[in-house]
Amino acid sequence: MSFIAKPKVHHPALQRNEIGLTRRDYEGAITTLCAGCGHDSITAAIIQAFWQLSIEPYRVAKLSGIGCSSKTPAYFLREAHGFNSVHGRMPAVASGAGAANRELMLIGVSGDGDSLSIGLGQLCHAIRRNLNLTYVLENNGVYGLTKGQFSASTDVGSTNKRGEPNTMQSIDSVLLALSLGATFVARSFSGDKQQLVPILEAALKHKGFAFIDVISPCVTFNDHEGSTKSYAYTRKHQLEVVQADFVPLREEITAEYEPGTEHRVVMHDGSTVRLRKVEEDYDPTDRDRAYAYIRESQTKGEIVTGLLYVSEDSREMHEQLGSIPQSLTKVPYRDLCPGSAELEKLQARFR
Amino acid sequence: MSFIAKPKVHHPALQRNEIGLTRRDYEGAITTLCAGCGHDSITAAIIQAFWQLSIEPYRVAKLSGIGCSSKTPAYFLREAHGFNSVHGRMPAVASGAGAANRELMLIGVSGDGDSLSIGLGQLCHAIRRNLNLTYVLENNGVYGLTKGQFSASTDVGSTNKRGEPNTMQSIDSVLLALSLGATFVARSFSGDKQQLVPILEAALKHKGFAFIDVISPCVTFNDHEGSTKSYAYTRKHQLEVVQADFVPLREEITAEYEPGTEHRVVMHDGSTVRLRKVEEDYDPTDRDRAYAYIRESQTKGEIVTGLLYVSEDSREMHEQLGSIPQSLTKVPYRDLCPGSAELEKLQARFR
Amino acid sequence: MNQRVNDFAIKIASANGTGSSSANGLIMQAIFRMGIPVTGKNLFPSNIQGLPTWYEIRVNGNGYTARTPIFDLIVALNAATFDKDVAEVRSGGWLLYDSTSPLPQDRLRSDITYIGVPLAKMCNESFKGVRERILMKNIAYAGALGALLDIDTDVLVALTKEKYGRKPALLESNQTAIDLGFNYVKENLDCPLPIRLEKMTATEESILIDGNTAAALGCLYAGATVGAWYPITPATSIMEGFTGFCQKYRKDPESNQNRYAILQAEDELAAIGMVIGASWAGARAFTPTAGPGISLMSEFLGLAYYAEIPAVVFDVQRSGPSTGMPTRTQQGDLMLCAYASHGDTKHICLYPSDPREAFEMAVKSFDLAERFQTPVLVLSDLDIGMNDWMVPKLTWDDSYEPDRGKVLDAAELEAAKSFYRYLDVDGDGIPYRSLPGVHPKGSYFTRGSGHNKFGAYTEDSDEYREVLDRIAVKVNSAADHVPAPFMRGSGKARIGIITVGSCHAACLEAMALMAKDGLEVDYMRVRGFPFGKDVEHFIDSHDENFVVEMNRDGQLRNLLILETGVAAKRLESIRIYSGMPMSAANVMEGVLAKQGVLA
Amino acid sequence: MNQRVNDFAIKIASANGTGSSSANGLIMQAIFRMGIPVTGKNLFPSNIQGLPTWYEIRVNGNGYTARTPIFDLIVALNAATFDKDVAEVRSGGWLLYDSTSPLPQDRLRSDITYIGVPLAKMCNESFKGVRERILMKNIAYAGALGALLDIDTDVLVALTKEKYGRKPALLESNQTAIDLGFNYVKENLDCPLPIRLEKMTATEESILIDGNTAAALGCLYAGATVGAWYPITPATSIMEGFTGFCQKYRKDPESNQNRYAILQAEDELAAIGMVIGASWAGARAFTPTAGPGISLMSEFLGLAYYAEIPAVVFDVQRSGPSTGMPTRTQQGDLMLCAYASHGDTKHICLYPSDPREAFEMAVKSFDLAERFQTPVLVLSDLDIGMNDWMVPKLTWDDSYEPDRGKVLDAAELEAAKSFYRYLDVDGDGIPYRSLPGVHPKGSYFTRGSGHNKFGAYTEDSDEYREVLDRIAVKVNSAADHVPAPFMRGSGKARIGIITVGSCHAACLEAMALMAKDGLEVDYMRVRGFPFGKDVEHFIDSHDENFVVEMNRDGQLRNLLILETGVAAKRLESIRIYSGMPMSAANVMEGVLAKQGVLA
Ligand SMILES: Cc1ncc(C[n+]2csc(CCOP(=O)(O)OP(=O)(O)O)c2C)c(N)n1
Ligand SMILES: Cc1ncc(C[n+]2csc(CCOP(=O)(O)OP(=O)(O)O)c2C)c(N)n1
Ligand code: SF4
Ligand code: SF4
Ligand SMILES: [Mg+2]
Ligand SMILES: [Mg+2]
Repeated sequence: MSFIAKPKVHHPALQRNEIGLTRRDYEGAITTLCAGCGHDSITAAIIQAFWQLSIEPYRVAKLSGIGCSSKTPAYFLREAHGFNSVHGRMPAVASGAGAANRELMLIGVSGDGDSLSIGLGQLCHAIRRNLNLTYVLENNGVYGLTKGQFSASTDVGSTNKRGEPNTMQSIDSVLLALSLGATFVARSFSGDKQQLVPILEAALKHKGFAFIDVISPCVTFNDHEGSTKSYAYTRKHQLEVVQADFVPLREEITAEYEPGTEHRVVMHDGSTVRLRKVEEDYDPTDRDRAYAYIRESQTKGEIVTGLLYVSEDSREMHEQLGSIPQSLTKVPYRDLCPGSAELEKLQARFR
Repeated sequence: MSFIAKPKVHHPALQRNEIGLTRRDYEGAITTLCAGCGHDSITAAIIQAFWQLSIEPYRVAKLSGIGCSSKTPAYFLREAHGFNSVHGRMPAVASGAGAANRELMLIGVSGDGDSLSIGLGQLCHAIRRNLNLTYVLENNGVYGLTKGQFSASTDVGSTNKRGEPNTMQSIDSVLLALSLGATFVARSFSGDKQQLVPILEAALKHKGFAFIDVISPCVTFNDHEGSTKSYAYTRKHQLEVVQADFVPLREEITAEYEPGTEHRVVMHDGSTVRLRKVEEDYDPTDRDRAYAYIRESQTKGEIVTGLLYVSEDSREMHEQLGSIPQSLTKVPYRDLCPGSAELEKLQARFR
Repeated sequence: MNQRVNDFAIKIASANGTGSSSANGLIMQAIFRMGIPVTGKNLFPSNIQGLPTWYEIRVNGNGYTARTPIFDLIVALNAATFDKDVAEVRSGGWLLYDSTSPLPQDRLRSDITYIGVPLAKMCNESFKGVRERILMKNIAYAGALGALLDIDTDVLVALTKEKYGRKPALLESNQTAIDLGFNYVKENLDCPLPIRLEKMTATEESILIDGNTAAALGCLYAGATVGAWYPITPATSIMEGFTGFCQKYRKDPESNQNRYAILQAEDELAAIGMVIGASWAGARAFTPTAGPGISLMSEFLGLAYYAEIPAVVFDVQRSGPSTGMPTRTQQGDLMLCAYASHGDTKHICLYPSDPREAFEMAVKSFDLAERFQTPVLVLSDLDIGMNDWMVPKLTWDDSYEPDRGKVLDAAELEAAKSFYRYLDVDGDGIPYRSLPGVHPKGSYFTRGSGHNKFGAYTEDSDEYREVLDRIAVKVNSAADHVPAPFMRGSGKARIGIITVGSCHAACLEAMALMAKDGLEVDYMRVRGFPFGKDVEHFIDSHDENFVVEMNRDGQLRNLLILETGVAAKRLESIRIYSGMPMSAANVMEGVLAKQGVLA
Repeated sequence: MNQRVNDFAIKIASANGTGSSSANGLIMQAIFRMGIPVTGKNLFPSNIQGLPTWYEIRVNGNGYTARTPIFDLIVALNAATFDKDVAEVRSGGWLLYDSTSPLPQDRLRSDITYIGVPLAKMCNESFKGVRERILMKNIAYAGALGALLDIDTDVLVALTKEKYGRKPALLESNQTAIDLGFNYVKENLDCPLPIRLEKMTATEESILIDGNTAAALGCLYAGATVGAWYPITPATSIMEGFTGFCQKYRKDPESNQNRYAILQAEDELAAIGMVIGASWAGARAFTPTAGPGISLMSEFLGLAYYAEIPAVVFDVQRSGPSTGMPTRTQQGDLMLCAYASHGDTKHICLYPSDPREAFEMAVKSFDLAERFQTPVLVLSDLDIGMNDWMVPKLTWDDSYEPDRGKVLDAAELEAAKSFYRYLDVDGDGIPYRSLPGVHPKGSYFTRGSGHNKFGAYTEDSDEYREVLDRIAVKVNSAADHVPAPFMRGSGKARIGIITVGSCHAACLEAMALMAKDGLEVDYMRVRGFPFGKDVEHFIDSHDENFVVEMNRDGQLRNLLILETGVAAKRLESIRIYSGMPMSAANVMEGVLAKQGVLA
């Protein structure tokens, strides 16, 4: 496991992916976040995942709300359209964009304030809709951009910079997503790129709402002793239960895991996610056991990470709606307008 | 002359409770809901519960959002202040009222549209805050007042009045509440007063957020799949005229049954709901087992009812805040204002 | 007594949920089919069953279809409102009641005629089952009115057949019920009444349609593919209508899959967010709502204004503030819609006056939203939206091409040297935009935070102001593109009447009536915002201007004052805001009061 | 060169998160302690670390404290903005730079003096650790400025001691850093500069305070017990301040329990809902927010207006629309706040011009909200809210009693024959209210849907209108109770200047400057909405009126036009809306441009 201290993107010999692009082609503007901010590490992982998947950047739309986390779409995929919307309402904008053009690959980035307070209703409903969106919640347990207030993911007893403890129980986004029937649920840590990148790849390939809660320490307002979202605390309490290993369609699966420890999920395009169960009795396709396991670990003070649940029969929004497979923006106007003769005809109803 | 028979609240011999009041003293205005609406049965149960608890009506504040369900606070406890606020935002108003005056006994009534769509974020945060409020979600799986749209609690496959099936998965409010750490979670049925009244009593006595999801059939707009079978003739007639505006007169649905048993309830349109009352030896203090149990029953197509979970160490909002035990409205102004001398003194900071 | 042929108004008082609207619709439609101009106003309560509901039908051979508050005949079937209903019959008029129960003798008026028809009794004898008896009682009064007013029985029969042709049992009951009422009246009463109908040919080129259905059709014809909404009275039927039309006209012929996506959002904040997302991605998208929805959409409307994203919003206005009277009409959101959101904003608004314009302006709204890359709000109201209006048939020009505005496609982007989202390339204030997923060179970052003309984040004063100034120019320039005001009159009268939306019919009628009395007025109905120069010109050309509108605070008048710069004292105000549609009498009273001639 | 004693402006350019604000505060406070009028404007970015930030300090012995855009000395520590900063020094002025790295010789101006101080070098030599070196570099320039401007070293030393007295290590570093800067300048450069300080006694009765802290104090003194909020720049520090004051002054002396409740809501919709709930239950409750929050609160504000519930909202305005520039100032919410929500609404607004008024108007807002049973919005702005202003010390009248308005207590309810919530008993438009939990006879049903004067649900036109009309009367009558406009001048000038809020200082300074040049003007600053008669009177009394404000669309001017009825052409407009506070030069330019004498 590797922890990346600084948001550095490495370019070893500017290696090219299948479509001939280097990692640099997946970068964006220079970050304006604080040095050491967990969010920047997630940005780096996102860049890596897109590069590895050889996705053409311009086919992606990246959306966010408002917050330090929500700024990050500016820092990756400069050739993709970005949309920094309003606080907490990215899921609606993403739903609209996805409704209009299902051929876009959507990635949404949000913070714990953005997702679990002002945007909680929208998040839940995007899950319910099973919008085909990879949703990255950059969870630092604090309102970064407004300078350090408690968020809804701040744990009971966790202290702010003035040392005052939070008394309200926290919302665990992963439990919430599971209870709402999310079809893809993961938790990771900004400092664990090795774990995060394959989860992101799997999420991007998932047909439906892929929810990833990433613990992402705020070095400025929530990295002190007494905080349960600090680097130190997370490192100490993180418990990886499933390791995802994303295998693209054209690549063969090389190493074999021990029998009984592996679960393979085939994505809609034929690629495979191999889930290696670090904890033997963990089953990432059983929604209820996942829930129970996380709750148990929670009481032991452990933070379970990994690709925690993936539904094998996810029906994303457009499948439910019965839409045509193309983007609605591609339907020519003449196929949309019934014309004057039909207008004349249908008005018989109104006589 | 009256066209429509309204559900009557019976007053056997006008019995008096401990504080000398009859059930009539706990009534409100005459209902304007459809004859047979489940919500009216819940109103009757609420009246019964308050009467049995011998609560002085004027000490209660009753709040709601907007919807048929949200109208019901007008129909009970006429001596209590009522607040029909805006759609989906009752939890905020209740939180403010509770913050100001913790001596008030708060009861909130909402619908599934009000609670699980527009108001979902507020509901979750009131749970998180553990506001000392009895929250009754009158769940009919439909938007009653706006005439029959799907709500977020409509099950997959359930059809609307035009026969179109819902494709989106439903939000199960009880699972949601449990996953958020609600301290009191129950589910009941409007027609089962025997079960509902004691749950309401327990909720009113609970220190913290007491969540009760009550299945409450909408006689006018609920129209589940399979309902055509036994009521074919009626339906045939009904279709046209419902669109006009005819609302049939219906008996309210009632069902009283024993703990541990399953009970099939035929809804107004002939569809069946399977209710299972928790066993007598069910342990309602284990949050995770409650969750697992509900999920299991769900997969069997059963709806578990009863007091499903109650936390034994609930700390309600004011306990968390460290407030004085009295209503803040009772603190005399002289105890709130530091006075001129102190103002002079504290300004040293600003020099 | 004087015969009043094809010129009277009746009102039916019943309770919600009893099925009277079938009967009312039947009467309306029958009159329409007789070729006689007619309108109906449904006054229904904000509940589902048991509260008072009224249906007003005005028949007017001259085609005046505004509401009139004077009723010649009232069908009083609701005990709860009986006294009020009796009081509303004009002196010399008629009251039809169910004579199954006796009239309260102590509360009767001597200047009207009571017509008893034993509706319940007859239906109880002829039908079985509570349901059918209640339902058919309503149909029976339609039959009774048929006889009293001389409704063509052939038309009634034909209509019933069309409606229930495929349900023989229902057809039979309905016909029986009509006959019961009709025959009872024929046999027991002097009929027809002096207020009665006579066939005309004035409705052949017209339809009876509600504005929400018409708006839905407009969205269909405009090529809208994404609809997002949250149910709210009185806007709900726009999306219900759109859904129905899409199910019929928007299926892929081969796969039967949808060429549209309709999202029932969790609330109005989400609905407008979806519209913005979909428009940003290149679809024509819209959301219908009412006042509370507009309030909730305010933040997002500001984003769309500043980030320059098209969005079409229908506000079917109802009586506010707050929840108000959700089933009553008003024009109370004029100011809010014009300037919604914090900071400096101004939005393009369209103001249809009837269902036909609701159709046309629905189409127009998408063209404007995409041309000007900004929200367009179409402000109709409950009266337009939910009542059936007689309007000329809708027509469509097959040469219509959607104006998608300045959108660069892949080839254009490929060919372009550079693309900057907010640059005023053409000097008209309108920048070029690109859609996601089209071309790498089109990419830019959309944000509601400070940005410069190149689309980059900025906190620099001058860069920030430059963009804001251009947007102001852009939106103001829409004044020349919104529909021009409707004008009538010689243009030389001393008095001008100015109005908006559904007050139209009442104003035109008042204008004609006043002309008869020798008072000539000119008339202007604004149809779009920002206002063009012609609006100011009209006001300037009249010594006295009356602004007629349906809100308490004179919001149209306020907009006129702010945007044309005319002095407040140049604009008298005529306001009705209690939930009822404007009537010609309201307008005349307002004008005449100021002429020293109290009406 | 001319000496400019106690009359100059300097600007410090650095990057966010480097700790420069400690140094800037130190300089400000030292000048203030020297008895010299001073103001500071902090121009910070909307991020946490690394983006450009500026601090402007204006010293003016005459007490003119408006922003001035002309800088005598700039401390340029940010390479990213270096060129821009150099360009902003007035001709003949000075630029202080860190001479650790050489100046870019090709980009220098010849008309200014460059002052090199090797800040980084000195600090690298004296301190260990990256953090300390960066932090102390900032303190070192404070020392350098001390020497250049003649800041009293005793004051500097005393301040450092006060600040770090309890942290000896920090104290030592700070003192070392100050000495490094101070001594380097003293030893290597000619000092003081011709722009310099000299002790005065003009600040003894004043304090340096930001408006948010002052507003928080106002809420404390007004007896507010419930605060609900959602964090947003620039309003956050109101609740942070209130929390701090409550922790100190609102503990039960025996139990140490809280006599207040502060709820961090999940968003602004919830925050205003909580305020409404708490006010309804009888507490004084408030919420601080900024533009986006007001947009989100719109629906609830309409409820409070129509159901007549007190609510106090602070809108610390920032640059809009949309997210805009959250760390820049503006007055862009004037229209929104006056008429927020759908339907006909109008809200009482108060407009403080500085922290002292923020304190006073915070108190006043609760009195008005409870007296008139309606929302009151206090519109401050980022400049007032987050910058330290020199204002006269706050004072408190211990005889103050909160005006709780017409609230019936248990005894009154018990004695009353009947209680109807919305009845105009006193004929002043203000009904009586009762609180929950007090007495059975006080119970009523609060609703935003149609209700009549007895508080019952209604859909009746007349009943509905009656209540709405009374509310209009009620809110308009508040015009006589909001703070009267601030007036200055003989009242006989040809020209009137009208403004609002934080433009005050710039207007007063411009007035004085123009008077010097022989152009007399009268001045009025509105302080409350709805406007009283005196506002109209002022406009009427002047041939030419200039409305000075900080938004693009002239929102104050719009309000004046709508509410006083004066003709638009009677009001010239002077507008600055790029995020910077108004300066006297802005005002003068605007006025003089119209006098044919371009400034
Ligand atoms: C409507 C609205 N309310 C408040 C704000 C202020 N605001 C900006 S970011 C933010 C919270 C950010 O927290 P989070 O989402 O956790 O992101 P982080 O900065 O911690 O990554 C808030 C409250 C806003 N921009 N809009
Ligand atoms: C902001 C807003 N949007 C929409 C509405 C319209 N509306 C009134 S009630 C309702 C839904 C009611 O459904 P539910 O809460 O389930 O109550 P029910 O009538 O089924 O008891 C809606 C959408 C509204 N009043 N306010
Ligand atoms: S404040 Fe926290 S969340 Fe924001 S950029 Fe800095 S470290 Fe990251
Ligand atoms: S519509 Fe449904 S929910 Fe509403 S009153 Fe009627 S039965 Fe009840
Ligand atoms: Mg955060
Ligand atoms: Mg419902």
